[in-house]
Amino acid sequence: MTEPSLESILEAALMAAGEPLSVDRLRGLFDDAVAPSPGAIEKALQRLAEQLQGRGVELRQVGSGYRLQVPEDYAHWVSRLWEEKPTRYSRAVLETLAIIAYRQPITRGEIEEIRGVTLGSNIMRTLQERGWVRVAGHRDAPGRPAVFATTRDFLDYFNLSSLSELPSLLEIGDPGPEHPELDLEVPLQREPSAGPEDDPHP
Amino acid sequence: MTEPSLESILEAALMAAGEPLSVDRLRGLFDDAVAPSPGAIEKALQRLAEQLQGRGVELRQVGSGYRLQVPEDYAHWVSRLWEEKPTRYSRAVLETLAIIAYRQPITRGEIEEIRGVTLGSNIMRTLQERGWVRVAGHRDAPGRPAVFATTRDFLDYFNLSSLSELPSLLEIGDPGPEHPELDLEVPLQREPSAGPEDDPHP
Amino acid sequence: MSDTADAGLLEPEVVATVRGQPMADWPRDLYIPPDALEVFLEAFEGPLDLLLYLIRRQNLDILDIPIAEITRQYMSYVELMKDLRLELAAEYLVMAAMLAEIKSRMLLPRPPASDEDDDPDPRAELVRRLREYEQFKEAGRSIDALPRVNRDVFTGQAAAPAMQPAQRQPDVALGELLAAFAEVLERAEMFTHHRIEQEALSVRERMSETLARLDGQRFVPLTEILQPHEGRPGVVVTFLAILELLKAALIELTQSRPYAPLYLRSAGVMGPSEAAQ
Repeated sequence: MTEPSLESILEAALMAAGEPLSVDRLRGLFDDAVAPSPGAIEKALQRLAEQLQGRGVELRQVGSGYRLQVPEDYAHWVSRLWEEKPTRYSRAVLETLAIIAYRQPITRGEIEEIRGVTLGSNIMRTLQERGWVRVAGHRDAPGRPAVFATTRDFLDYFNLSSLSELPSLLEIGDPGPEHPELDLEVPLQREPSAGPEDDPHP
Repeated sequence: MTEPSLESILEAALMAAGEPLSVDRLRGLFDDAVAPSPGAIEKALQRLAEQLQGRGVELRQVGSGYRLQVPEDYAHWVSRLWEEKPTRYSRAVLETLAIIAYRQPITRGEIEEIRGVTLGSNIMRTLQERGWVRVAGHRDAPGRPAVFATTRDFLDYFNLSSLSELPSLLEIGDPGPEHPELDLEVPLQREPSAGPEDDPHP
Repeated sequence: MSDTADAGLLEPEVVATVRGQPMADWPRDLYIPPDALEVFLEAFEGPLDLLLYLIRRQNLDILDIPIAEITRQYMSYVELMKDLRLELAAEYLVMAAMLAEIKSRMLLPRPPASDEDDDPDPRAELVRRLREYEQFKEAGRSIDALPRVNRDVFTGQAAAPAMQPAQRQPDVALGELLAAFAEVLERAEMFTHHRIEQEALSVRERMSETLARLDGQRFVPLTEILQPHEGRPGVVVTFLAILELLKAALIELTQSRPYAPLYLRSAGVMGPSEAAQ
C-alpha cells in the first residue's frame, strides 16, 4: 500500500491509545531518523482536526496532550450506551396512575380509598418525576389536600389527544353491568386474553 | 446546531464505546419512536465505512457487532505506543484452539484423539481465561463430558465476523515448510486428497 | 530455535549412551547437538507431530508410508526421549507399538482368499490420523497469523463526552394502564362500597384544565373560563366541570354584589378572607 499520511498515522495512534498523547509521544511512533519535527506533528494534527469537522469525533488539546473525543453534541445519543435498563413500574404505580387518569382531579386520600391501601410517598414522586402527574390544585377542606391530575405529557406519551380518548373498560373485556357509568362509547378492541365470554355476567 | 447525520451519531457511539456494538444496541441509542430501522442502521454503517477509507480508522464487523479499529497497515507505528510485546501462544494452545474452532462442539477426549497427546489442563484454562472457549454443554454419553465451543470474544479478538471467515483447512497435499527452524525445506508432491475431515464447517 | 538449525553443522562425537551402548552418531536425520535435544523435543507436539516430521524429512508421501523405515527411525527417537524426558515417552511408546503392529501385519503374507474390503491396508487409519492432525497443525498456524487485537489491529476509542447518566424510564402500554384500572375497580367493588360516580372523562379533563387555569391566587372571571367559541357542548362541559370542582371544594366562586360578575379562584391556596382583596 502507499504510505499513509502523517495525519492518518496520528489519528490511528490517538484512536488506539484512547488517552491523550503528547507531541513527544507521537514523535516516538517513528524511528529517530524519520521522525517528523514537533512543528510537523502540530501541523498534521491541525489538518486532522479539520478533517474531523462535522464527524462523530473531534481532536481536542487537553493538559497532557491531544486526544480524540466525542463532541458533546452527541452526548444525547452516546449516553444511552451506559443507561441502565429501565425497570418496570410496580403495580401500585400503574394503578395509581390509572386512578388519577380516570378520576382526576383527585386527592391522595381518595386514591387510597379506591385502592384500599395507603399510598407510598415514592409512588406519587415517581409519577410526578416522570412528568405524567401534577398537583392541579388544593381542595378547600381540612388540611387543604392537593389534588392530582394528569399532564399533557401523559397524553403525549400515550398518544392521546384528550382524556376522552382513554379506552373504556369494555376494551379489556369487562362488560361491566356493575359499572354502567364507565360504559363509554368507544370502538372495541379487546385484548385476546379477556373477551366478554370469559367473564359471564354474575 | 443542525442534527448530526446518522452515520456521525453511529461513529460517535462506536468511538465512545471502544467495543463492538450490535445493530440492536445501536438502535437503542434512539428513542423508540424515532429509532431507525435495522436496515437504515446498516446502510449508515456502510456510508461510514466509505467515509473512513484511507483514514487511520476503519469500520469492521466482528463477532459481536461493529467496531472501529485501527487497520493493520498502521500496526508498525501504533504498536510503538506500548512497550510490551503481545503474548505469544504455544503451538499446543493454537492447535487446540484450531481444533475447537473447526470441530466445535467437541469434547476434550476428541481433541486429544486428534492431537495424539493428552491435553494439559493449563491449555484449556488458558483458552477459557482468555474468554475464547467456553463449555457449550455436555454430551449425553457416559460421564457426560463437557463439549467446548468458541465464543464471540474469540471472533472479536481475531478480527472475524463469523466462523465462516476462518481460513479454510488446508488440503493435505499442500506443501508447507515443516519445522523451518530445523532446516527442512523439501518440495513435496502429493496426490490431491479430499476427505470428509477437510470440511472446515462441520 | 534457529540456533538448532545452525547447530546441525557441528561434528558429532560420542553423544549419548543408549541401552549401555555408546552412540557415536545421531540417527542420520537428527542434526542436533545433545544440549539442544530437549529444545528439539519440545518442538514436537506429540507422536503424530514427530511422525509427520519424519515423513517430511524423508520426502515421503504421507499416503504411502514405508512403515519399516519409519518404525526404525521412530524407535530410535523414542529411545532418546526415554532417556531425557520420561514423562513424555508414554504417548510416543504407544505410537511405536502401533507402528510395530502395522509393520508386523504387513510382513505377514496375506491370505489369498481375503478380500480388499475385509483386510484394509493397516496403514489407512494411521494415514487418516496423520492427515487430520496435519490439517489442524496448519490451522493453528493460520489462526496465529490472523490479525489480532492489540497486535495487528487496535480497537478505536475516543473519550466519551460529558454526560449526565440518565435514568431510562420504563415503558408503559395503554393496555397496562387499563388493566390496572380494571383491577382496582374490581377490588373496590369487592372490598368497599366506594361508589364510582358517573362522569364523562371529558368533564374530568375539563376539571383538571380549569384548575390549571386557576392556578395561583388570581380571581378569574367566569366569562373567561366559559369560552363561547367552543360551542354549546364545550361550554356545557366546562360548566359541569366548574360545578364538580365547586362540589369537590377545589375552587371558590365569589360575587361582590348581586348581579356583579362571577369570579372563580382555586381553593385552598390561601385563606378566603385574605384572598378577597
